[in-house]
Amino acid sequence: MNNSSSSKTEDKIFRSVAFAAAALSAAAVFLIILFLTWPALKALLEVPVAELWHTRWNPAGYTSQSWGIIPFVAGSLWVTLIALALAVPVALLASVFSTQFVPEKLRSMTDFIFGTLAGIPSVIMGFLALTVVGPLIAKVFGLNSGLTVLNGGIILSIMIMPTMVSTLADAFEKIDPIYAEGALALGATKWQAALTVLYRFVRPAFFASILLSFGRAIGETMAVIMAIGNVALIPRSPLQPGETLTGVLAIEMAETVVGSLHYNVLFLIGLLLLISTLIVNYLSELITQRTRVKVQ
Amino acid sequence: MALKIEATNVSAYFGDKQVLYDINLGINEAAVTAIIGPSGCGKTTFLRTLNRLNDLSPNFKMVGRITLDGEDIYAMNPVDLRRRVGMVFQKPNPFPMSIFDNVAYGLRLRQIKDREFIRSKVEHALRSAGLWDEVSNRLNHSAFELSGGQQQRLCIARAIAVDPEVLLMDEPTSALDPAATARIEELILSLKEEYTIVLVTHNMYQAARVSDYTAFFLNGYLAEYDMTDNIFTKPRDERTQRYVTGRFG
Amino acid sequence: MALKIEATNVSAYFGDKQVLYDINLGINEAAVTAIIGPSGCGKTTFLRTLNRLNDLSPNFKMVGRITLDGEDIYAMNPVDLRRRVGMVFQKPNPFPMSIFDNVAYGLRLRQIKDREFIRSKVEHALRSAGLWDEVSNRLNHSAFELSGGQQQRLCIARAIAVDPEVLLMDEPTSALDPAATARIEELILSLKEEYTIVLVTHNMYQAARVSDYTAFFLNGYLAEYDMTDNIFTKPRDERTQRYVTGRFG
Amino acid sequence: MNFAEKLAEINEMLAEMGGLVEDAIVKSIRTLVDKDPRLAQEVIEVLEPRINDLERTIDEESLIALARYQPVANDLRRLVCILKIDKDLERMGDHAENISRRAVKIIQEPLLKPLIDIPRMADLAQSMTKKALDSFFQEDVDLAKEVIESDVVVDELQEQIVRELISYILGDAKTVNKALDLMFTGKDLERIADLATNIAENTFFLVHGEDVRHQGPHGD
Amino acid sequence: MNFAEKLAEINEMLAEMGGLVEDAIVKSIRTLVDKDPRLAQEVIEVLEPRINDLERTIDEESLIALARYQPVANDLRRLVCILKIDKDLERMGDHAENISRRAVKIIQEPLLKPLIDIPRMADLAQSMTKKALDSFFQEDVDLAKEVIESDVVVDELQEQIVRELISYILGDAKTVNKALDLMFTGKDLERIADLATNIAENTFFLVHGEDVRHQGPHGD
Amino acid sequence: MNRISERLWILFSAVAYSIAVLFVIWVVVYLFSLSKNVISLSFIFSRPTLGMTEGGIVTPLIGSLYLALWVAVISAPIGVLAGVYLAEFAPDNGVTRLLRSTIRTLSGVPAIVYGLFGLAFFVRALNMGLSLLASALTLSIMNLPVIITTTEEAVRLVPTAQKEGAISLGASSWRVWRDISFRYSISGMLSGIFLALSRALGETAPILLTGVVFYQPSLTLDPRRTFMALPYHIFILATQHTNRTKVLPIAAGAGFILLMLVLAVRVLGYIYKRRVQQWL
Ligand SMILES: Nc1ncnc2c1ncn2[C@@H]1O[C@H](COP(=O)(O)OP(=O)(O)OP(=O)(O)O)[C@@H](O)[C@H]1O
Ligand SMILES: Nc1ncnc2c1ncn2[C@@H]1O[C@H](COP(=O)(O)OP(=O)(O)OP(=O)(O)O)[C@@H](O)[C@H]1O
Ligand SMILES: [Mg+2]
Ligand SMILES: [Mg+2]
Ligand SMILES: O=P([O-])([O-])[O-]
Repeated sequence: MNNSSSSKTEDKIFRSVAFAAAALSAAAVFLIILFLTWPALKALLEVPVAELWHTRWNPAGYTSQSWGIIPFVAGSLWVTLIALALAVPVALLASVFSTQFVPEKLRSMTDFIFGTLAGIPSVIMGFLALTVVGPLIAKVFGLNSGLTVLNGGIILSIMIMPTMVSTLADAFEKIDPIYAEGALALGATKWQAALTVLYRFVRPAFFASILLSFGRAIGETMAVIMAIGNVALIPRSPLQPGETLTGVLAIEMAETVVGSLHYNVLFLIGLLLLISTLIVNYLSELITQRTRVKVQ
Repeated sequence: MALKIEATNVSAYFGDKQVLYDINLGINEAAVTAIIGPSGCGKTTFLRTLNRLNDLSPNFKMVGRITLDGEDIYAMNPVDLRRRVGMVFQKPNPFPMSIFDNVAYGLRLRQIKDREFIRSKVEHALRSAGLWDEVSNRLNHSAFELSGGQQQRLCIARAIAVDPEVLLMDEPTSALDPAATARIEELILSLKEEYTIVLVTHNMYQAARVSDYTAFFLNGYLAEYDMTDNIFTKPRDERTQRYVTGRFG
Repeated sequence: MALKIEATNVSAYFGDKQVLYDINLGINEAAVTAIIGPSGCGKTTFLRTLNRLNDLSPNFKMVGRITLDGEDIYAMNPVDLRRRVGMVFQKPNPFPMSIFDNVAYGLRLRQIKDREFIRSKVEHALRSAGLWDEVSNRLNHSAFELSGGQQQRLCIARAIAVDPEVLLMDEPTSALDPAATARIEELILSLKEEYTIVLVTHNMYQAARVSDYTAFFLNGYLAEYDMTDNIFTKPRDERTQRYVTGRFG
Repeated sequence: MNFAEKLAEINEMLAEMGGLVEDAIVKSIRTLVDKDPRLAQEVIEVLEPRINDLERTIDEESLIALARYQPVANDLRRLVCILKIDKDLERMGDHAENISRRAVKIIQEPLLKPLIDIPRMADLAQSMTKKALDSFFQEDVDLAKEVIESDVVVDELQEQIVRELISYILGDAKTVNKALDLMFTGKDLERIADLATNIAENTFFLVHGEDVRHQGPHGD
Repeated sequence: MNFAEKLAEINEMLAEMGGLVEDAIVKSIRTLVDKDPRLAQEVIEVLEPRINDLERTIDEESLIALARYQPVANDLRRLVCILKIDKDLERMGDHAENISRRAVKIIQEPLLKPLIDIPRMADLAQSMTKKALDSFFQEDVDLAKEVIESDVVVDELQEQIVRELISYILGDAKTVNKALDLMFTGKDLERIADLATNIAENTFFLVHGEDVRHQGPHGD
Repeated sequence: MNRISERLWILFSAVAYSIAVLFVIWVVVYLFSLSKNVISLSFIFSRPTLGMTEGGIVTPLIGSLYLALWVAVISAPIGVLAGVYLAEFAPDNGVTRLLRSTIRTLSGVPAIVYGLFGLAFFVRALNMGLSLLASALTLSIMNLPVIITTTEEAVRLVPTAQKEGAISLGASSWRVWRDISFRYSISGMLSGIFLALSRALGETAPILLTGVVFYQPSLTLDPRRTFMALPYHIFILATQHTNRTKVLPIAAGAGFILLMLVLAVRVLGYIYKRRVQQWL
């Protein structure tokens, strides 16, 4: 039975098809970078950086357009930092609880619930921000409108938390029980074991997931648009409205003339977002690799 | 020779399933007692009742009485019990910290702050575990940089740093290669002067090599308990005979 | 007794690192040849040169000559070579298929379609591996439902289903408990009538129990090769003596 | 080959060795009784060398069995016993050879006296040998006891022979050579019975793990 | 305790046993020479029982060593040799006891003849015993050869003694009892030397893994 | 640490945990209670009418499902094959490593940025105009990194022992892939694909700039046409409509249906994964 030649052709076809797919993907990567950078570069040629780093955004001004993106940067940072501040501690505690104290049988169900939470489409979260959280904030703080950066931060925190919980819970789960038992056998309590030993295994995943969440929060568009009022001003407190980098893209892109300066500046903002998320992702990857606990 | 631990009529259950039946066994002080028997016979379960580690399983139940120096271990705080009864596991489980911090861990758990004291304890424990010479110049390196055998010796050092009286070892060499195994066995022999050691092992020959007493468990029962010399040259129980001569099934 | 495999001046490299030095070793037909030696001495590497599995590592290089029934294995198609030289691995590696499909896999790879033929081959292989009685009523169950020892016997059945002439085994029992190990050893003894077996083992006593010839490797060199009886009662080489008596450091 | 098979092989050799020893005892004494030097010759040239060979082979195979199968408990005790027993059997073969050599000399001249006690001793020694080995193979402690008890009878017969022969010498000093030959023959038989007793003692050790040697009154 | 320590312990016991055997040989013969029955008594009541005990202990400890440490290669050969050697030593003790018992009887009356060959044999037997054990402990094959070669000398001395004593009996049949006693003493010494030779043969086996027994001309 | 603080911490974490769990349940219940008066079969199967203050959601629903179908067809094969290439065949060199890490980081790029790219490349440069195809391609590109990465990781986790087992029986690399690697990695690949599907159903930002419209009277299967999609429909109803009280229940109803759809995809993925894993 000589089948080695037929298996060789099978092999060749398989390899080439896979290669083609990989090449196509590589091409996509290249195109993304190219098509975002090109208009952005054009914008940079026309608008000096100093003008971008400015607090006034007025693309429609007939006499003097101004392209200050600080309000959006500020809006994005506000919502993102509020979201992280709320989500990070809750996620850590919830993941400890779900892996260390919830009976094993319930755990896959809660995994599913957290997964579901992560999968709720952002418009629905925006809808909730608009109809529930916003009015609640207005009521509590006595505001006319609850559409504030706080609203955006809260809704974002709910959106990023489940992924953090799953990531951390996975990391906790992956730890061989012998480590917890090792600590217990030395006289530690369960909570001490989780905090002093298990946490050390999870720490890289923890920091990486904070960074990833930062990236996700800063990139989130629809929910935030629906939550924070979209006013191109620098919010001075969590109870003021604002607008984010993503928000301005979603809202203004459709109204611009293709190839106009406005269009190009929006691409520049897009590129900025791209670069900042790339940096954040790269850093998180770096953390994971540098600090991965090597267990033999 | 004094009895350090005494198990009287100990039965154990996981849920409805009984895994230990009426065990009566005295562990002699300053000696190595090996527990052997086929897979699933309850060796590990028995060992883990001695420091109440089984209590972590929600469906575990024990009846009978276990005493440490005559005191019922269920009358003690488990944290105190576990300080007195250290444990070494099947796979080396160094914590993700420096070598030093691993050994100091148990001391710090007890709120000991005196740095000099901790230092001297750590050194002493590492020396006793025969690891000092290999690690003294890199105490602040990660414990995971050590080889498997070194890690296991580190775990032993960690256990003895808090001055336990008893050391429980659950197949401490089953994840190691023969050379590392030989070192651990030498270590066990040298530790038995100071500690009462209970050693669960799959490897009958290991029990033969290092233990003074051997308990043979079978289906949750204690089938035979005797001096190791007798177990391996003239066991009284027919089943022990069959087991040690490898004719078990 | 005829030589089935002959390695002549075999040296092997991974990249710049030489791991085998000028090995000359003849493997006798219808016998078990054990390869023993300390960790990292090149046992696995040598074994995997025999079915050219090392060739999968891009930086592997071999010089010297290995013949199977006098024919240079590098003059053969590796697929044909591997049909004649089966392999069993350290950890049981059943495929994610049914028990039946696992054993039939090698046959189907050879485009054999005749169902009846496949069936009879599978049955015969399972019988030879001493597994038939345990699995005949659940051949279409997942192979992962079997215990570790059964899985390893399944892997042996899978290897012998394609009628190899040689069986290479790389520490086939190192992941198994003593009872399962004993069964595999019995199996090896019963298989040697039909197959030439090369067995790498960490467990010196296993080599003693099951092999007819023993090769002792050290730092990539073949330190001694002799009948197993001699290796374990009167080794000629001082280093073998030290190794088998456990005085190796 | 597994341990059980190896042990069976060794046991078989041991049984063969025992058979040869019995044969050697019988034939060495029949040389005297039947006055047939060919029997002695067979003992000297065939049986005894064969017994020696078997001792070496059994030792070697036992060593291999110990090295390869690492036996413990009764498997180990059995092998250790075998190592002791084959040495005893080999000694018995030597004694039978001695008897044979002497017998060839003795039968060249008329006998000093009719042989009565010596054949009886030989019968006893032979059956003790057989029983001793059987008791070992069958782990039959009662049979072993029988052997050990028989030893007294042999010892008495031996003393009787010595006394009788001394009286012959006192009667006629010329008979000293012949008498000594018979006396040494008796002594050889007595040693054979002793060695059979040794073998039987192994049965106790094998079965109960206890050493019963040197517990009775000392005897040579 | 690890294997090396266990082996050292056993070796020490074996050395002690060898020392006791030498002592027993010396004292059993000195009973004759010095006419001091207390020496014989010491052999019978102290040395021989102690030797017996040591044999049992060594056997037991060797068994334990085999069971616990599963030795192979030369470690195993050594233990197997020890199991053989202690049996030989114990037999030597028995022979020394025999000599002592007989000596007590002999010295109650005047000696048949001045003792010359027997003390010489005893010296030889004793030094062979010492050398045999030393050769074993030191794995010294040359020393072992010396022992084996000495055996011929002892055998010759023994034959000489027998011839001489027969001539005494022929001269005066009354001397038969005394002559026989001395003859058996010689025979015992000859056996002791034989057993020392056996021990020496173990050295070859230990060092080279080869069995040199029964390779020379057969001897008792 | 004393017992009281230990208990306290456990309590905190229990609260944190329960908040998350309860929130999910609340979302479902809330959406349903808001919309329970409008949801019916005819709501699902009729078109929006009267300036979307009446009628159902069939047009955006079908639009979303159709979009998801296109996305699956485009991104799954390319993503899986590229992942396999990276895991099994790619030479270990700088180019591969760069490609791999770029793909990895692209999976974190905000959806709206992909929208920009889709607008610039598919809509403008390739002249597709605003269309379902442009949206589908945009979403596919967005999903590729996810599918590639999950596939690559899943294939990497295939035990070498099993692969070598097949090789040692004489299997070619195609057979090793088909018989071994595929079976082991299918569940990982599927989780990537299902994630892609749920994103195609739920994302708004990328389609916002590439083809979705807030109203389209007729249903069409022509991918060159613009389309309605559920998330955008909800967005428009919730934020842009003048008659908020009237459309809010409709928006909630659409939200509920969307949530159920996304959930269904997850459950499907979950069930399938368990079935596959049972074999392993
Ligand atoms: N947490 C648990 N829940 C339920 N059953 C358990 C648990 N732990 C052990 N068992 C059961 O108790 C019995 C004894 O287990 P144990 O681990 O003590 O055996 P062992 O002798 O240590 O076996 P091994 O040699 O395989 O380690 C087994 O039947 C096992 O399945
Ligand atoms: N793929 C590889 N690339 C580089 N070096 C390798 C590779 N495989 C093995 N080696 C090296 O080759 C040497 C011999 O390894 P090999 O696995 O043959 O040893 P071994 O005797 O089988 O050891 P063990 O008993 O631990 O299995 C080791 O130093 C090892 O690090
Ligand atoms: Mg290997
Ligand atoms: Mg005695
Ligand atoms: O050889 P013996 O022991 O019988 O003198």
